[in-house]
Amino acid sequence: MKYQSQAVAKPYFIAALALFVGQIVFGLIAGLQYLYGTFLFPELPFDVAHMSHTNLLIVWLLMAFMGAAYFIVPEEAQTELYSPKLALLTFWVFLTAGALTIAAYLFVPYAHLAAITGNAVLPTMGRGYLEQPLPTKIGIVLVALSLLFNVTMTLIKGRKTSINLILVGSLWGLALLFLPAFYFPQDTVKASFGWWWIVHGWVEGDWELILGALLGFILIKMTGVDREIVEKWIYIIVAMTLVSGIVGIGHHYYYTGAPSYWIWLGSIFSALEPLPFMLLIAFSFKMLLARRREHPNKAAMLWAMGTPIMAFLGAGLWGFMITLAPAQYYMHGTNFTAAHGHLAFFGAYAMVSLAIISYAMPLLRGRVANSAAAQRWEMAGFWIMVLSMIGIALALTGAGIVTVVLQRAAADPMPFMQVQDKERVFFWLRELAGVGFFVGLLVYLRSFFISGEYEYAGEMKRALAT
Amino acid sequence: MNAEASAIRAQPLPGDFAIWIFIFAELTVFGVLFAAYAFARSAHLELFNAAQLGLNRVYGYVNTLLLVTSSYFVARASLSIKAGRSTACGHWLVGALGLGGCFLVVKLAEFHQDFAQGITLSANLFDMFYLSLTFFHFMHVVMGMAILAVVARKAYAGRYSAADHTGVETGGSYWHMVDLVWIILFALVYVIH
Amino acid sequence: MKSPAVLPFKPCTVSWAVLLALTTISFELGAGASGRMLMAAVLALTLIKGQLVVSHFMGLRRVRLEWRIAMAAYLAAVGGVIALAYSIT
Amino acid sequence: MQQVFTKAMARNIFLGGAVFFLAIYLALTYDTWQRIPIRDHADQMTPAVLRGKYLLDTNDCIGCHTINGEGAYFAPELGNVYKRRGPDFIKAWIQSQPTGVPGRRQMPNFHFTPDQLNDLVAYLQWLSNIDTNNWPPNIQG
Repeated sequence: MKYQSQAVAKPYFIAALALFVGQIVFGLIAGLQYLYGTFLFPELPFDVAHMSHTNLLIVWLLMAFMGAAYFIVPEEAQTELYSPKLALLTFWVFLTAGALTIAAYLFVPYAHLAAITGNAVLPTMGRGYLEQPLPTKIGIVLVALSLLFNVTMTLIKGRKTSINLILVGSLWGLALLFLPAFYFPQDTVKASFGWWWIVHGWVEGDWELILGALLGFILIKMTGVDREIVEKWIYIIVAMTLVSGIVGIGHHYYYTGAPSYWIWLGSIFSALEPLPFMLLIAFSFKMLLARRREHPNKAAMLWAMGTPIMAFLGAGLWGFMITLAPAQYYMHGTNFTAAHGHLAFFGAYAMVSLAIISYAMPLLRGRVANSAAAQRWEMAGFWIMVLSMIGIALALTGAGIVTVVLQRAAADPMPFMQVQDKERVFFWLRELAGVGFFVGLLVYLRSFFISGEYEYAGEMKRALAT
Repeated sequence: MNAEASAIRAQPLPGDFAIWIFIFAELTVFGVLFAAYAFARSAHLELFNAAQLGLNRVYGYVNTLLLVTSSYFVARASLSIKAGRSTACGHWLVGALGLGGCFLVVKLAEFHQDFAQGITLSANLFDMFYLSLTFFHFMHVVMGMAILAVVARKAYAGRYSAADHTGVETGGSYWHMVDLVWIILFALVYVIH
Repeated sequence: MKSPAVLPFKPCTVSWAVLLALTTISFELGAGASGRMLMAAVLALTLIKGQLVVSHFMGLRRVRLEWRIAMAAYLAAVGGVIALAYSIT
Repeated sequence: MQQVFTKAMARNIFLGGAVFFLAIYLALTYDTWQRIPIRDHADQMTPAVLRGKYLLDTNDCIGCHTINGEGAYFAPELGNVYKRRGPDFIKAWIQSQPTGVPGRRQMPNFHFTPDQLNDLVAYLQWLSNIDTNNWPPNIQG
């Protein structure tokens, strides 16, 4: 850690991991409710478990992104953070708001929550990922403004590297793209069309820039490759993301009431969306091969190299599977989408968050890298989580195939619930893989409780110090 | 082949490599669009044949001549700067910009006529492809002209020389790509039926 | 580096004249005929025009072989796919 | 000669590409915005339809169901449920929840009034008439 104020990243990272645990717990509950519908009913209906699962995902990723910003921006700008106190205050506001919102989901019926939070005045509730009541949404905006103010002021007074410009720029984009959450047209088709500005705009646009910036930062730090080379390739990769991804939003508009031309435009542009992920893999491994030092934090390197591969699998490959209009005609609104969502969210955004946490946490705790024993636990956690998530995706894909065969494409289509009964084996496999994932997460977390520093020859220590 | 000739043939791509990544990406997008058009036409042959007759092919012909000539001017601008003649380079580029502007005017006149005839993105599949392709290309012409304008300004300001003229070739390569795409588009949408 | 002055005009000037001529031929062909022969003729002319732009305007005739192959392959692929689609109708 | 490849040009392409495709998307969005009211019969969005929509939103129906494929995959599609089941079945079904059958997926009882049930059905009827390019492929959703 080069600047004292980078330390504010630590609570963000810790909270992110705690919320991550919460996300998985709700995921396991929801997964079990697929098999035993009466499990925890009526205390915790599926929709509450489901929205807790997805909202915690968003909140922990945002926590991790914010922590990453507070860690990276000062280091890249070569100056202290503009206001560490504001960053810390923002942390507590965000954590409290997040916890209160989840508590409200759990203990207040949703319609009642809407009634007491002014949803009738400005309706915003009842859309996927955006279920938060109005006060929470306003809180998110305030937290974002605080973050933007802090990192932008830091950027202005310091060195303006490309990594920092992309990172801060994409944080601005993240905040701006959230604003349509306050616009909920009464026309359902328009509402769906605009909902994707936020959801697609984040996960298939803006967040890919954040991913690029985080990965670029980690690679510069860990491989010692010339910054110029890393930064220009990151620019090219994020450029390709936007070239394919902006009009590629059309793959959400085929069957939701939008005009038919999106079938063609969406298919053509979104078919190219895997390209930036391929470039990202090629680039990352090129940097790895061109590395000028052996960084002792092997675990962080594993996360950093795993991210582009899993992002390509989840976002690129599984995304491509459902993106062309003729295929999506049958796959739209099935567990194919869930399989893609799980693998892409984890492979791209959870993994890049864990990569930056893996790189930064030892530094925040006063060492270059954790002990070899701790890293072994962390890497074991990596493999268990990655393989389990692939298991979840395969199981959900299996369920999706059954739906397509029996319900969507059949000459004599079966009703929804009958088909669901035929998919029980896949829902079991998904739940088992989910348990596996949870075990992997615990193994990963265990690594944080193994003290000690990485042991390496004094020679190398001196080399790293310079 | 003698040594000199093989050295000539071993030059790097003209201009900045970054623009070439972009050019290949754009060519891929247009390539997929062309393929989609071709296969959509196969599936809806009668519709395409009927709708294609509604186009005024002269617009496409004139625009091809304009764009090809504009592209030629840019090639001459590149030759001029290689000979160290900045002002001539600027003049050729302004000429290219003028022709690009003419292209836009002709295309806008055509669009105006199209809209008066009730052609929209949702009217039928041919109209959808025709409008998407030409509008997408139209935007590329606008973008290419913005790039050429910057390059022309810098040329007049003497920022390029016989030794350092990457900028001219970068902007020029993009403009030739816009020309290349139109040549295919013209044949596909206006001529072949 | 000067290329030997075989032609009284610059190569790109010759290409330009050829491009204008081929465009006019394509246009005239399209006015009269239709069908597969037209498709084959116009497509061939178009690919020649494309290659002229690539070689003499973009200046790719001077670059390393792999880039020339890439561009030629692009034109061939686009032309091939169009020809395929038009011949299956 | 070395190939030129500068960070400045890479950045310009990123910025230019972003602005360019955003402009294209905005133009398309403008067109879409004009088309949607025709495709979904916005003129038939009566006060009852809008009240019904508000009930679906504020009870988090898409937390289990999908509407035109969007939502959760725990319960059946609602976009065409009006055509699949008809108004009377829908009302009776909602009122009889939860079934309490051991192990089966459960839907909460939302204690809707008869008026609210009429509003819900009006909204579901409106939903079922949207031009979704013939999706879902069949009545089972």
